[in-house]
Amino acid sequence: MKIGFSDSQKKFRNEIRGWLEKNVPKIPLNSFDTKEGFEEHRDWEKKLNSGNWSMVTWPEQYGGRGLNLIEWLIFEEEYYRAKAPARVNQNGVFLLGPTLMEYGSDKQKEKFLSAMATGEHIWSQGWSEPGAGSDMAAIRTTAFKKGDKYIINGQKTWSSRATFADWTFGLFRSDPESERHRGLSFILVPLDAEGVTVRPIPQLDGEPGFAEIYFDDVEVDVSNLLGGEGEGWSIAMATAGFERGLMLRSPARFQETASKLLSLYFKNKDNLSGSIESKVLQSWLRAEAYALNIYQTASKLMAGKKIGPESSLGKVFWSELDHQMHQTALDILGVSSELEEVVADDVASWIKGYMFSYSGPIYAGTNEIQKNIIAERLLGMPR
Amino acid sequence: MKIGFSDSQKKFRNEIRGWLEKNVPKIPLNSFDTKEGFEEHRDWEKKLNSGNWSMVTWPEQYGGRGLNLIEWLIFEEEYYRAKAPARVNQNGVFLLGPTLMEYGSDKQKEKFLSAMATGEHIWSQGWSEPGAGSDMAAIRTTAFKKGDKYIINGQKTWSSRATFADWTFGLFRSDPESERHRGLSFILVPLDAEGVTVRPIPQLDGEPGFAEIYFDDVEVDVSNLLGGEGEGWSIAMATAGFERGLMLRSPARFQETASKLLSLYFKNKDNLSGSIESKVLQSWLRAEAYALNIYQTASKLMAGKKIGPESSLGKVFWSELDHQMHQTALDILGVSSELEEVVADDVASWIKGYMFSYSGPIYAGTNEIQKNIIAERLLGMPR
Amino acid sequence: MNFTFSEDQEIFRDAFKKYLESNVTPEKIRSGWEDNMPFNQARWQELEELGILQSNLDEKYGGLGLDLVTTCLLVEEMGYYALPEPAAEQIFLSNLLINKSIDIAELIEEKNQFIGVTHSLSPNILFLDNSSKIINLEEDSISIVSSKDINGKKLKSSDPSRDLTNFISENSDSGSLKTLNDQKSLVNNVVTSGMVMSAAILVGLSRKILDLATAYTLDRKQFGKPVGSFQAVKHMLAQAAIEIEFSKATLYRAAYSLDNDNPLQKLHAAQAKLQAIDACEMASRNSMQAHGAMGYTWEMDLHIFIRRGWSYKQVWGNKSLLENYIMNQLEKDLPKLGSTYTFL
Amino acid sequence: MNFTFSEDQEIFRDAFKKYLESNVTPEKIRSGWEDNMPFNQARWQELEELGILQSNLDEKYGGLGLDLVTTCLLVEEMGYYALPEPAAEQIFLSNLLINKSIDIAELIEEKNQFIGVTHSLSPNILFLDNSSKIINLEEDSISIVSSKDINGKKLKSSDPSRDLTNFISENSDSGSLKTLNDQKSLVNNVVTSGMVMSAAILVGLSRKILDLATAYTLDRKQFGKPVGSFQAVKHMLAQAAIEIEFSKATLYRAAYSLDNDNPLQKLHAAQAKLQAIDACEMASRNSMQAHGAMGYTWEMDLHIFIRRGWSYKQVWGNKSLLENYIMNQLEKDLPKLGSTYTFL
Repeated sequence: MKIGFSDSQKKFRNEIRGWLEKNVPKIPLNSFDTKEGFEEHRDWEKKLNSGNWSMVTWPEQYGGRGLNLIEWLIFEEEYYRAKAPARVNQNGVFLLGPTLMEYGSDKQKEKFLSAMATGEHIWSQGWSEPGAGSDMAAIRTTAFKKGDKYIINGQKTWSSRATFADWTFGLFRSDPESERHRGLSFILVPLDAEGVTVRPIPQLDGEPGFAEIYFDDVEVDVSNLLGGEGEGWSIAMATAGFERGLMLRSPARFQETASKLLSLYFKNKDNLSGSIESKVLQSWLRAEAYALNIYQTASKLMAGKKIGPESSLGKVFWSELDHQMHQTALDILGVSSELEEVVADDVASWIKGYMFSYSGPIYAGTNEIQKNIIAERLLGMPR
Repeated sequence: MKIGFSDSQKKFRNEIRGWLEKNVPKIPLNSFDTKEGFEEHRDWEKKLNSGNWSMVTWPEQYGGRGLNLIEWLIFEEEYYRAKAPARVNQNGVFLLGPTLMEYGSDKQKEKFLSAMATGEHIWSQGWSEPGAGSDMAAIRTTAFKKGDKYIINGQKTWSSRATFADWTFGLFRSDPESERHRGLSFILVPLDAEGVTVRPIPQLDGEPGFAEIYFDDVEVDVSNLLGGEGEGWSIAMATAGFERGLMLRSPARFQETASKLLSLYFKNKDNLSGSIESKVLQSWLRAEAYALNIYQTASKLMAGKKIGPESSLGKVFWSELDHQMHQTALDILGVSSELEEVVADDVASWIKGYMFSYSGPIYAGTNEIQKNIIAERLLGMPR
Repeated sequence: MNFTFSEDQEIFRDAFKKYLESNVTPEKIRSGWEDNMPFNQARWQELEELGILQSNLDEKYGGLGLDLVTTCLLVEEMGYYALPEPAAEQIFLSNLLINKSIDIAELIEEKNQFIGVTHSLSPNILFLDNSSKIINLEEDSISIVSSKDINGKKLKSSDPSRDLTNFISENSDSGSLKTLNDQKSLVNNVVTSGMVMSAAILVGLSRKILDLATAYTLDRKQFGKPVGSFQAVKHMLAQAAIEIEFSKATLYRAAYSLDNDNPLQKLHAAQAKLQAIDACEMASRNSMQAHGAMGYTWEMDLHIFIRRGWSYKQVWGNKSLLENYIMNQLEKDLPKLGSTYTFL
Repeated sequence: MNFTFSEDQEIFRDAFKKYLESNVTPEKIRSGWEDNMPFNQARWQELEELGILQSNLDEKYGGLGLDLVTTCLLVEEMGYYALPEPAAEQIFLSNLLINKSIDIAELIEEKNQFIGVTHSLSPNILFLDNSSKIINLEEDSISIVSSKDINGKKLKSSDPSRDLTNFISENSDSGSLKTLNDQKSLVNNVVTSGMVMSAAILVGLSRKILDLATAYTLDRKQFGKPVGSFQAVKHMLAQAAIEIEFSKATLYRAAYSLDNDNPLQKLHAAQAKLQAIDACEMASRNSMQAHGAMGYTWEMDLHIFIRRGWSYKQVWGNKSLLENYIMNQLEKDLPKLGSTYTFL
């Protein structure tokens, strides 16, 4: 065990810190769930890419920096420290990108990877379907082959970013006779194709973080099939792996929130009660505990160990923490906490974050499902 | 709605207060789970009875005072305020007594009621059996009739007070062909009968709060059958009713604990953190909320309304509260909190209460079962 | 001692509930939001005609002179249906001021028009455009201002049913209509009343939020079974039911103490509000969870009620203020509180 | 950055675990209780022979000179098996004092004998009869007393594995063997070490308490199914597993910071202890609940471990002390803490 950063890691930290200090917009961008904000965030992706910072974990051969997990954590710490914009293309960079590298043809890599890195193609994901919920194998949207086309019919839902995105990827049933997770194919679909209708789903904050996508005899070229026909399920499982999940839930995010909460607490301390103090302290403790756990896990992964159902432990932990932190902040803000546009004390962003935090225990497998997994697969309890 | 006490209620309060001030032993009795303490508590029951205070809720015709629920709550408040001894014969006074009055023959009433009131007969309860747990209909201990005797064979467990008690009551399977809750009879058994073996079950505190009772061809006279043969289940259900449950879990008990906890907190306040403050405050709030709820419920019952599964709400509430209060007290006591015999700051009694509090969420139907009942029977969710 | 509601109280409550059931539907609330007019003047008129607005107003001012326990029940239902109009505020704040101060009563001619009340615990003016006057409470003084004379800036609340204005200044020409001094005790009384009012709204909201969840989980299926048949879902809603149950009697005692000028009324009010906050937080969190991703959408009605909870837990006493107040009182008066003093 | 254990660390830990598995069984612990002799001299001898007692002692004193991360792993296992002998104290308190102070080292001839350490955070003397000397830490002074020279009164702990004595006075004739002044920094170091030690024990205990519950719920049936197949039971144990998982890395960082004299070592230690307390409370409560009434009996082994948790959460820093310490540090140093300062 040797915990602490090497000289080269420190140097890397300084490099990204320097670049971000120069380049992060001084005025926060509009939310990427608005048309205007979406384009601002697309520009930011382009800017990141100009410094070769948009896909740092990609191998160098694909134009990335080939960062390992520890370097990625450092990158994230600096990214949040600099209050840099959220990543509008995370579906592409972290989920589809690595999948393409593993399963894509040379032609597909050429067509999609650099357009993804520059923000030219912003991707949405098309996993869920109405009625399927957390049960992803219940997919009913079909993509039947007809000549050199797939004809797609059906509906996807909870598709993040789909309102303004350019493309979506997901699983489609290509074998009409198949059931459950057999006979599914992984297909890339341009959202401007004829027959595609995107219906935004406004969230608690009024913005369409998700959308439904309707496919009505949508034709896509067979060259948009990723991997072999009927192999979609195993490709999708690889996409949902732990390392990529981690990249979407960096500990730095929660640590920054905890620090902000503590500042808010100390500023108002004289009027605050013991229950608030206690929750503020717990926020700090747990954000640190999460970060330390992730560093430990990253070290294990780098040492060649595998992480399986353990990732469920983290999902429950960070999602409850995130909700608790935001609720506590609003309790400190008191009568101001309902004022959606107030910039002082970051009220507006605490409210937005609070609304978003309600979704943490639900998305990517509800916490109830995660606890079942923990009990059954880690503790060996009966199904 | 008129909340507040009438003149006669106030007068009653003063009466019991006066009597208790004169008669409650200055030095706390030994635990009734020791031989010595058991006899001390038996004497206390006798003393209570001498002032006509041992069975205040019994009708006057049976030598009680016929207190209504509100008066009972006042009685309890004064009883806890005076730190009077715990009721060693609560199985008798609150559970069997009222059952006898309703279902017993004149002869049975004569034989048992006054011996119960004076503490001559201390009763244990014999509901549970090994393997039956919370599923009371799974009773297997048999009592088959042979002439004018029942021959009892089998085993009861978790029988409270049984280690030193004189009698037990419970359900026995009198019909060999029967299943579940049919064919059960309610029988009273002297624990000094031949063939009865009592094996104490030491608890966390090392004392035998419960015991197992083994019956090996135990003969009891048929006159010990309560109600008709095979009617045991419905009689037992009446015994387990809400009003009697309430008498075992008086809100005054929890309010006194909360007050004690607050005193302890204020005494040590300067060294204590926000989480402790918060828990202390919650204890107060919840003890009061429980008391107010019980007064409201008592008023409803007195107005002729029925209480059904609602009582499950209270069970979960008070048992969690009780554990929380004791744990918080120990956290305030810090390094002293492990010292089992220290009298200062009531350390010894906080420890004992803490150990006991672990059983609250388990006995009388686990809190998990209570929550099922709440969901299914109050909220109408599917089984 | 009779801690039950009278038949009259229940009849009045149930009649009002019936009115709300058909007149304050989620659709109607949403249409107020869409038109940017959450305050529906016609509905306000109806509330007046039903006697709700004047329910606790003294009879000498044309009111019904009802007690605050009865009106507390009405306000609980306003919470349950998320009534956007500030009828609760009219009853528990403005009517109380009118009833208790002849100086204020004299100034208010039209007692059926909404009169906003502000105080540091609820500083933003609610529905300025729909109110005739604003009563501003300071620590020990009270000033009454014509709503036309107020310069303010509209604020956006996370609850679109709340039309808020930041109080910037009074119009310098006209100034206050009147300022009353030495009003500490009356101000304190209004604050206590505000606590009870917001507690009642939170209890009503919590009940509704739980009802929405149980209904949803009966309907919605996952892995081939209704979501509500999973033990985890049952238990999260049972836990909310428990919190709600134990907030009720505390609330009614507080209303009773307020109505009877009990010396402990503020302590009782603070306890009621805190218990109601806990109930509403638990109900909101668990109900949202039981709804899964749907609960999080704008199209489900759940958020209409959850949003109001966010606001009402903060105004008229938030967690820190209530907790600090209670702890101070307990430290001062512990020997005279507790089991033998639950009711005075 | 490599936050994994070396192969050597794991081999040593696993070997020790094997020893504990067969030599510190619940039966053996109970027999120590029954004989009123929880400290088993033969086992202490074995711990010495295995090198455990001297694991972190400097090589110049005949120790193995191991780092505190490795010994932290050993202590975690001592918690897991509820080892009654104070080997953890010997390693994290007495050996640390010997290693860091030549004055103390000189006075202690037989470094394999137990040396008790007292301080206001752990004032009662552990195993006085089995110790050769007692080191008493004051705020900035340290005195060493021969254990024979101490007058004390036996205390009964709720954990029968803890033989405690109240320190009443030193025997007036002989007095201390030595008193060292200006020792504030060393005392502080021992306190930090005590926090890490007790955290490690709590983490080990928590793991064991959870293991007992999962085993029990697999075995035990209710309503015809294993108790462990009920979702409520699964979730209560899953919740405990989560708390335990997130106490581990915090603990190892604290041990590492202590070993490397990190300026933030006390903050890291306090965080580790607090997280471990939370884990142990959750594990104890939920495991007890999963056991049903059985868990509450003397005959089940569960309470052997739960009791130790009650004691170790209080000594060497309890909740209030730790929380207050952390909050003060955060208030002072917040800008230099947080995500970019997780590791110095």
